[in-house]
Amino acid sequence: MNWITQNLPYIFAGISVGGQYALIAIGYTMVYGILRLINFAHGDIFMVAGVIMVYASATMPMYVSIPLVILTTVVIGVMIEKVAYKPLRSAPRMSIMISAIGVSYLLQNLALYITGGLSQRYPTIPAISKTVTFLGTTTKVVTLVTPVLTILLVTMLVLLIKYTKIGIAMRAVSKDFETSQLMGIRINSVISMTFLIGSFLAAVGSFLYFTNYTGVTPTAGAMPGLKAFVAAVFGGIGSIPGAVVGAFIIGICENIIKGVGWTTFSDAFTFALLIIILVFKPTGLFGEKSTDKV
Amino acid sequence: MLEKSKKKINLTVSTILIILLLFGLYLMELFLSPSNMIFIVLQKGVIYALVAVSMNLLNGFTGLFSLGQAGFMLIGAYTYAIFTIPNEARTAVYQYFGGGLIKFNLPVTISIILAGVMAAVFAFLIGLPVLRLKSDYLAIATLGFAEIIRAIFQWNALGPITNGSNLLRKFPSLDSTGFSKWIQKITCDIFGKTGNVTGATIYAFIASGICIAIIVLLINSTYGRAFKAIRDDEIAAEAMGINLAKHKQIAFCISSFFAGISGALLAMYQTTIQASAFKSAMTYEILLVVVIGGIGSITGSCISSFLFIAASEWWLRFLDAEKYVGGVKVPFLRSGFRKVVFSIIIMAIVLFYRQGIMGTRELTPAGVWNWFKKTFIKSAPKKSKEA
Amino acid sequence: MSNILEIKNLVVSYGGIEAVKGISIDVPEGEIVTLIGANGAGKSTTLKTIAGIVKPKTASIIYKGHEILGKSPDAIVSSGITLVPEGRRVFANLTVKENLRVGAYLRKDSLDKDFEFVFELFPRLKEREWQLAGTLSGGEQQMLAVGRALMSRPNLIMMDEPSLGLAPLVVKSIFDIIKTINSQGITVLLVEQNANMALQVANTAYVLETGTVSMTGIGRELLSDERIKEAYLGKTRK
Amino acid sequence: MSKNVLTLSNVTMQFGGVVAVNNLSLEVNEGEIVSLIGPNGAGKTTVFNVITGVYEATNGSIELNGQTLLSNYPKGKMKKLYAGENKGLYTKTVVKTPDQITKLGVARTFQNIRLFKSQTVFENVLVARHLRRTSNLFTATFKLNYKEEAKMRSETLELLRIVGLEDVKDEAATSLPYGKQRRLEIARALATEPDLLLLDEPAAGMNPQETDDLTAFIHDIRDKFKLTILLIEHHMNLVMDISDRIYAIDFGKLIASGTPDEIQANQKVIDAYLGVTEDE
Repeated sequence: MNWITQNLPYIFAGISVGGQYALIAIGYTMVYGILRLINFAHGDIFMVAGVIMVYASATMPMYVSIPLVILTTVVIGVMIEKVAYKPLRSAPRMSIMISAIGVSYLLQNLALYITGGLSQRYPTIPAISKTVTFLGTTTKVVTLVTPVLTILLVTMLVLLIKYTKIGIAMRAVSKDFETSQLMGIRINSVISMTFLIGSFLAAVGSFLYFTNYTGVTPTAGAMPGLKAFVAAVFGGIGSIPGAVVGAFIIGICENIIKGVGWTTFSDAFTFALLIIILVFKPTGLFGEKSTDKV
Repeated sequence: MLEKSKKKINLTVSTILIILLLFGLYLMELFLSPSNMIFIVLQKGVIYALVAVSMNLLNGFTGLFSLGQAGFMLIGAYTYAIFTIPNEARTAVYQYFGGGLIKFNLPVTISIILAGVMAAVFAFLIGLPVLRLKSDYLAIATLGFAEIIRAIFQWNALGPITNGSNLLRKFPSLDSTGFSKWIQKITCDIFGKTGNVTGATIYAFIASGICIAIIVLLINSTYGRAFKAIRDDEIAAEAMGINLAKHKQIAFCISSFFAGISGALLAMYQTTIQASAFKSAMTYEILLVVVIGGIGSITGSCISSFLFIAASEWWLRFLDAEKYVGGVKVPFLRSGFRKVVFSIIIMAIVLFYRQGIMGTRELTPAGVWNWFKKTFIKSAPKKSKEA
Repeated sequence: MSNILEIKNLVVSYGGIEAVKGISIDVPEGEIVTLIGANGAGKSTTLKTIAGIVKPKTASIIYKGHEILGKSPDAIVSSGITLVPEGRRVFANLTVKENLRVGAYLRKDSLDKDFEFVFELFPRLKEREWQLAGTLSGGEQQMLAVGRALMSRPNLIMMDEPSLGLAPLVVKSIFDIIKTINSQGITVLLVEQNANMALQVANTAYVLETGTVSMTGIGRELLSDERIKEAYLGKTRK
Repeated sequence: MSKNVLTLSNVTMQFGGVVAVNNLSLEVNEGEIVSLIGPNGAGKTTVFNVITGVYEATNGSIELNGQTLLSNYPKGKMKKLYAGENKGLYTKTVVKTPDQITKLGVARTFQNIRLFKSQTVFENVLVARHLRRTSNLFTATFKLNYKEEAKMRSETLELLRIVGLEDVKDEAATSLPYGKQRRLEIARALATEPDLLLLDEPAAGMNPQETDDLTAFIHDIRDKFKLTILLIEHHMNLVMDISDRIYAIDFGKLIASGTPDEIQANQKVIDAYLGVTEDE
């Protein structure tokens, strides 16, 4: 019990970070589910959302900048797919993965150019930056808001995928491109939709994540992006609940490790966990098995 | 017979070219200031060429999509540095760790080889679990391992060996090897003074060159053919009696061995190293070099390494400087613009020039000669038609 | 009777190899037309080209008097052509009902009547409405694939090897269904390896051999043709 | 009676709940050409994949020249799921990997040609000599095995000459016409020095003329290389012409076996092949 009270701040932080990872991880898992592509640029889209927020909030009120950030991030996400991935649809998978790495490089360098490489102070979003005391622990509102918001958004997403026409189409496309086309589904619009949702969630995640940090740097998206991807693989890539569960597990473990004082290894731990999972369960916790046809 | 004569031409011409190249490098060192940009491009370029070729061996020739190169370079760089820091300098370098644990040092050449061996040993251990994974999963697992290695080397508990998150320095650099001293001495004997000659560039070229040559020999051997078979079709390769696990492991270890050596050379070039610099971004950069050169082309990787370094360190520099033409500021030009332009170029190559510079072809003297002949002969009848 | 579909001089090549080398086929409205032939004869490719997911080298595909070559697959589906792909290809991760819904993806009107129609045709699917399609047996999956195609209210339904890997009894019921569908006024273009069954139900048959039409005729007449027997059992040679 | 080369005993291959091969036993004797026929989806290719070790059979045993390639019984998840026969018959587990099986003398071709795309005709065959090498990584890299290397090359050239592909040896494998690609795949398989050659639909996509050529070719290599051949084929002309014996399977089960004449007269085979008749 004592251990728990002592570590409560870390557990809270873990749940909160886990939620933020989850929002990014969904973008990875959905894109992977449909295109079998590790969208290496997704973490950078998340960073771009942060940078846009810095500039938007400097000139505009919060109630304008937040929707604007979401809108721009979504447009950028969908545009990237159209420009960098769509032309490669019939190319080997390695080509499109390399294209994703190229986009990531470009976004980082663009951010570097625009920000001048200095860490940009992230604005205080009043509603979630306040500190509160909860269960005897002082923490920011965002820590409590994140898991709730994450669960809410994920539930909405799951409902969308389960019950709407576009949701069914997404599941169909992720299973079989050709047959989906035979049903009259326009593959490209379904893929755009996937990027739209992924970017939207990444934008939301960026508000929550960067509020905990003082600033945004051009490489700020790389680590959370990689972690979120690991979470997606951990949960079984392609599975949305898997990504969410994976993200929470990683977020919590990572913060407990920090609490224990092994901060150097908090990142390494994530990868160690990933490798262990991959070795023993190559398709993750909730992933489906795939078989090669001879 | 034709085959043999072609080989002979290639071999002779290549030997002549190599001698000319080394002589040319020597002349450059003799006449140009060591701080000339060209030396940075040449030294860093040839080191990148080695690591790019080692990555190409794995990704291009064996079809294993691995993203662990930066990690293996880190191991190589650290191994080299740890064993070559002069004993008298250790107290200063390891100031927070009581002068470090290791109290001896090894000759430069042996340390470089040891750097490769250490990287290969790590690769072997990593390969046991992860090489069974398929494409993307392998990529992400190797990327993960590189991150883990980075964390381990920064771990304070290992400080007496790795110096924790602090810099390693004072180890012999490219211009302080025995070879460089020898070149300097010869120069001194001939011209009465050392002048500009450091021998650094020549050393980097010889060391990387030997390694690349070994990789080329390997690729052209029966093992190289087996690697290519695995890349083209794993199931068919296995049906031809090729043991997948063993051959993948061989390719992985050898690739890492040379990545380790290139790490050591990079350490020598930079004169100081720090684990935090060996990020996944570095691996991506090398991957882009490989792609631009052509996945599956050794000469492509080499050419693109020099182009990549030259473009990023030199040619596009002007984009970073603010400029005024007739009192009007040229738009966009300021710090960071170079990298933006550079990444747009890279994206353009990835999207519109998917084969890269060389595709899977190789640049050989005989090939160049044939191309020359072909364009000449082809153009001849054309001319007569026009006339 | 007019032709609902006319294919002229269809040539398709995959990576330099010509899989279909100039096939011409007429499909009269309201009939069952079958294409039979061995593996690799170009049957599936022909159907995929009509459906718009394979781009031919040259061809003319006239559907109801209009050229449909070059149209997108969704445009072709909405014009009334549907394809039941080889190997069933039901969406294993979707329920039976969802599979049917996807079949009617382009339609905006009410689907109630169509569900009723399909479930009447395949009572087994009604029982398994909420089951994941991946858990169905092979025969049930084939029924679902046919039902799914019917949900788009096609004028022309194309079927690629509907009997593949199914037990004889199930094959028989599938062919009964084909006849029923046809009796509803839907034209059927059938690709089969099970020559006997296909020739029995077909009005017109085309025999394909390595990318060309080697024989044309009335289904039942071809059934007694020696050359057909030879091709399928190697009877006459010895 | 000549000696047994390949023996399958009670082999069952089950994927999840689907039994693809059901309690199949068959024998191939030295020098024979044996065909495996059956409708699409009957499990013929799965039989090949089980023999070559691509799949690990759920139950049963396979022997090559008296040596066990596989012996297995249902375990793990399959313990419960197993729907085949002879559950308790096997107690030992021997599983050889595809490369080991090739080394022991089984070579194969594939239904959808699987050539090494980026390599020339010559290189495709040359790489198949890799498994008989005596050089190691070091000697091979530094060309200390030049004698062996030269021998490998001359043997490859000889093989290409025998199969009639010498004139296209420097062309890209995938640029060859279909029929030659098939032939190349067979040549590549021969380069592994097999005792037993498995051909998976070698005549698929061939016209009658090409099929006749192939028939002669298979006979030819059987004699020249002292091979035993097991093949899957739909072209009945070829099958009836070439086979010493035929096994017919449907739904993974053996429905008939015998000489070509016996098979042609077998009602079960006719039903399975031409399809069920209306008045059944």
